[in-house]
Amino acid sequence: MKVRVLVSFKDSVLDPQGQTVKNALHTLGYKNISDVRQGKVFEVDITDMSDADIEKIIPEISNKVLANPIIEKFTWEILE
Amino acid sequence: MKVRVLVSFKDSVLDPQGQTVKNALHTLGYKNISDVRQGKVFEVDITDMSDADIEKIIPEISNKVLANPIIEKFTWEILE
Amino acid sequence: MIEKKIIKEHGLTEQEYEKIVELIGREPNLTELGIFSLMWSEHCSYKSSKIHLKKLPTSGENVIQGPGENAGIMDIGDGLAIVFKIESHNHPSFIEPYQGAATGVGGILRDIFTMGARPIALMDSLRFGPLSQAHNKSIMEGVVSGIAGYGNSIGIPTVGGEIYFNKCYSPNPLVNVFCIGLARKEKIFYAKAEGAGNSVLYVGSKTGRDGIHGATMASAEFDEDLEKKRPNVQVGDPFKEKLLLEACLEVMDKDLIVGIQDMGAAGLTCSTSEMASNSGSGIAINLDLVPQREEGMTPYEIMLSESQERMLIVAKRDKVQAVQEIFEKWDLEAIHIGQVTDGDKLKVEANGQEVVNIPVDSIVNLCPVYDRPFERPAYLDKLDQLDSLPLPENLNQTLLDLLTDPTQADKEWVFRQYDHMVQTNTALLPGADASVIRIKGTKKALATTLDGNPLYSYLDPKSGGKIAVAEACRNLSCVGAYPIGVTNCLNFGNPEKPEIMWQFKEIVEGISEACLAFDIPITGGNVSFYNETDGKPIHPTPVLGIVGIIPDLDKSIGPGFIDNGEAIFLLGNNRDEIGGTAYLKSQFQMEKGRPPQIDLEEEKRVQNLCLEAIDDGLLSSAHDISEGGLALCLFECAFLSAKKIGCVVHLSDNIRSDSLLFGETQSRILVTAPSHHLSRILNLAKERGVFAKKIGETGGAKIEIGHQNKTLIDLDVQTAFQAWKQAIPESFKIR
Amino acid sequence: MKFGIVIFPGSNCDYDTFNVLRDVFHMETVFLWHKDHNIKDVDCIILPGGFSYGDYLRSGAIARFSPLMQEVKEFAMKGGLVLGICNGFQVLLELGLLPGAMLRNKNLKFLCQHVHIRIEEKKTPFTKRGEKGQVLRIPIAHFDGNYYDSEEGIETLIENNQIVFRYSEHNGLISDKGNVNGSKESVAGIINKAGNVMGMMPHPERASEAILGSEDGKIIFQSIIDWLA
Ligand SMILES: Nc1ncnc2c1ncn2[C@@H]1O[C@H](COP(=O)(O)OP(=O)(O)O)[C@@H](O)[C@H]1O
Ligand SMILES: [Mg+2]
Repeated sequence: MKVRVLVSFKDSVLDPQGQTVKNALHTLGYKNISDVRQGKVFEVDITDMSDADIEKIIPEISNKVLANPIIEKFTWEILE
Repeated sequence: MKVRVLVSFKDSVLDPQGQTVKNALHTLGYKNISDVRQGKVFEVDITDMSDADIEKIIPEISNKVLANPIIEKFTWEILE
Repeated sequence: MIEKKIIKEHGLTEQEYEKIVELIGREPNLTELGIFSLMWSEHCSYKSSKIHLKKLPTSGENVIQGPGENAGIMDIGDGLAIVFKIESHNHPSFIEPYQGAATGVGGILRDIFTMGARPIALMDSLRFGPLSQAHNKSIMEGVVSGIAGYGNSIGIPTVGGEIYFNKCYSPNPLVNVFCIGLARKEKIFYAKAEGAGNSVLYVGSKTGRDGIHGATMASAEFDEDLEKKRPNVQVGDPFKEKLLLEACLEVMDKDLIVGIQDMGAAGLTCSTSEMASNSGSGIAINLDLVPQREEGMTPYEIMLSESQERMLIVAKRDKVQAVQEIFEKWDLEAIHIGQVTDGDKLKVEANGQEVVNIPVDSIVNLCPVYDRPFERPAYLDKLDQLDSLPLPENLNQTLLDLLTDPTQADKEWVFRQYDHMVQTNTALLPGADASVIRIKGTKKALATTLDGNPLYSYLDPKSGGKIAVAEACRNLSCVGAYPIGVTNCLNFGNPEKPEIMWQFKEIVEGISEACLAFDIPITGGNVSFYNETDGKPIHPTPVLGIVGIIPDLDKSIGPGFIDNGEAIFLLGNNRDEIGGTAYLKSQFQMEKGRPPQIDLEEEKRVQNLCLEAIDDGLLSSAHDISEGGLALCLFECAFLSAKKIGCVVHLSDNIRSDSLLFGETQSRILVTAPSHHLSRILNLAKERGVFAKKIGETGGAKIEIGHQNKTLIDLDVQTAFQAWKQAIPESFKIR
Repeated sequence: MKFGIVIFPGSNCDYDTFNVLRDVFHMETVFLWHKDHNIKDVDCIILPGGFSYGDYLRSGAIARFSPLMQEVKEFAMKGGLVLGICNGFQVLLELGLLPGAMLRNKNLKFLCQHVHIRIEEKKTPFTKRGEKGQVLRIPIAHFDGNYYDSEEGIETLIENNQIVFRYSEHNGLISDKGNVNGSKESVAGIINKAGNVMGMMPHPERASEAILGSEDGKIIFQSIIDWLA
């Protein structure tokens, strides 16, 4: 089973990386790009686990390891 | 319009960050996690642009800016 | 009408609230209350520490600016001034180690360049809980990479620092960061808002809802409610800071501004009101003009936000455009948000309405000052006696245990993550007693060091304070630097507890006494209270940052053995003092006993002798004896020698062998010299009234320490070196 | 003979490099601002170390779009000497003037320390003063110095003798131990096929004065000066 976890800064937290990318795109002439936010993506392979357990474990590892809940939020989806 | 671009290492490139996360998860007892790969995600807001233009522009900025094609690959999807 | 509950949530007492009402002649509105709560917090007002800090000596002929500004300033000749300060970022680092430490670096850098100085070096003093616990490891990993991430990126070398491990810092770490900058004397700037009608400019990052209540948080003890209180921790943007640094230094260099102040803790509130108050003027700003990162921010939020990488500038009326052009060059905006006014008020407008109108003095200067009760803690009565301890059977093993205790072990794992060489001035790499930074264009160099032994301070606060100063100076003496100025960071528990207040008072008195003895002024510092977790305070932890001058860099020496066959001298006396040592802690898990006592006059004689001998070119190396005692000192001299040279040493003192090897008697320096300097050194020592003795010779691949007719230590340098070097990396390998 | 040092907003070894060229080698040296289109008739361009744009996206990724970089590219195409140090090397990779890419150091930590590098090619404008096999002691200070290219890319580099420096042990031995950051083929510095554009991760400007602990870096600057003379 493959799960994708997306981690990004909470909306109220400054995202200097995204801002820098946005500025670069503007300099290159892509003026229609009004905002960029940068985050992390984890593709996690899991073997031998029930769907119910996955439902439980993914938020758990996201909170503990993949994301820092103080400044980051996460979403996840099962890929296959 | 919001577009999500996912950038990750090509399969041929080692991903030590992903490995470190995997090891950390194993230490915490999540033994069923057989692999982790880490990449970047960009959420790009675009205003006033036709779908056709977006189809053209996203691969362009991904190749030029968001990803380095020597080591990275990307996929993208329109979110809304 | 403001409810009592809200007053309490703002960390203000009812009496304090009444005083506010009296000062402004009416009830404050919520935004005004927020402003008072920030500016009257412990962190910003020093209300509990002020009366004690007054005892510190702060004047001296080279002092250009003592405490009271963003940083201290001292004249170092050649038309140059140094600007330096230390700050704590303990609480933010506890909550989010990486960003907390990173923004700590950002903050101290702004304190330095806001005065017109280009930062030339950073140092960090860190305290963590034992690495045997996973969460302490991850805090340390985060803190170190946060400091690296910020400092490296801006290009300020982190040239040194210190780290102690003790369970009292688990999980509340201490992160103190020191910065020193160099300015031309005629280009120093202050936080001034002079000249009614002059423009108030906002520069740097946009304002977001970051760390609202950060300053009040730094003044509240942590408890189990932490989860709920968890604020929005700031994320640092070092690239923005680099732009800000370059742009600010450029407008200052071109003489376009009247005054400048960083927005650190208490952001816009603190910078506007302090600048006005410093100049006896008023200030008026319009919040609608403040660049905002988020929509719908209230005046309360904008005034209290602690977003990083922002500065406030007061520009000469006719120079605003010139200022804006320079900021534009650096891809930043300088936005006019208000002006200096006659009168004495901070006036804030938003959406066409006046939302704040209070006298600047009331927020900046009229916070109540407390003489909090103090009382000698009861724990001290139990610590004084040491029952007779068994002598370790295998002293080689005892030594290896001491060497591999993370507090004594090699810190390369940490400092190689820091760019310590950028700016190409680092003449002595991290790992030595002090850091040496040359001043290009002169023969001179600066030496800097951070010091503070928390164990001594816990067991005997006054001695702890004195020794922290003495040891820092001793570190400077060892590289041939004359101490000139001091900054200090005082980390303590809850000052509302009489025992904590007592520790504080004692330590400040100790520091004061030592600074007077060395005739070095304190030019600034920082106090961090409320370092407690679930009611358990940390050991009182003063961290002294002392700066010295090396008149001729070519004469400076380091701690490592230079050559085989050189004579090893001990300057100073060995005494039987074993209390409070690293040895007791490592061998017997004891934090007990009377720590070493110090005679400041004796200390000065030893240091002066060392300085004189270096100046006369007599010495090859010098290293001070501190944690781990004489034995550890010898091993460090071998480890820090390029060729890993060993030595043979013989001691004859009538002292119990463990105490002789590992005792931490003060006022001792181990030096080496070519043998033909022997008589000159001994004569000089005699003339200067210092006990000095040749105790051995360098050479070989082993370290052998004999005592009377026994061999106490006989160890291969390489074996010990590898153990010392690997200790910290190993503990990070185990997950 | 004139040297130009590029300043990006986040460069931080610009003055260090300038000082060495001016004070140690007494060369005429000017700064080139990233927003300008003017390379001021220099004979050699140096892209210094630092964090050109905070290195937020990837090291050197955004710097390559600076107006000045188009001029640098043209200068290089015409055979002008270009040296990229550390972040400058990363910019040259992103710019496509040199092949390959940088990954994070193998231990995932920033590394600042003296390392040993072995001169692999003497016949370049940047190393002619050295000897093949000579070991230099020079500091590194980077997070992303783990050189990567595809198998074919690496083969091409080797075939064309484009690897100029390799990380080694103090005695010149190429080994995993000496390869501090995990680079493919222990690559510490490479040159383009035409032989006028070189990138290296170690900082020669930090090893050009005795007081800083090593003068081995002088070989690189002296070679350029000899070449241009
Ligand atoms: N332990 C101390 N010793 C001497 N001066 C101190 C100490 N703590 C704080 N100060 C001084 O009090 C003033 C206010 O400090 P602080 O609020 O930390 O300044 P800022 O936040 O602007 O950096 C500073 O001038 C500082 O140097
Ligand atoms: Mg300040």
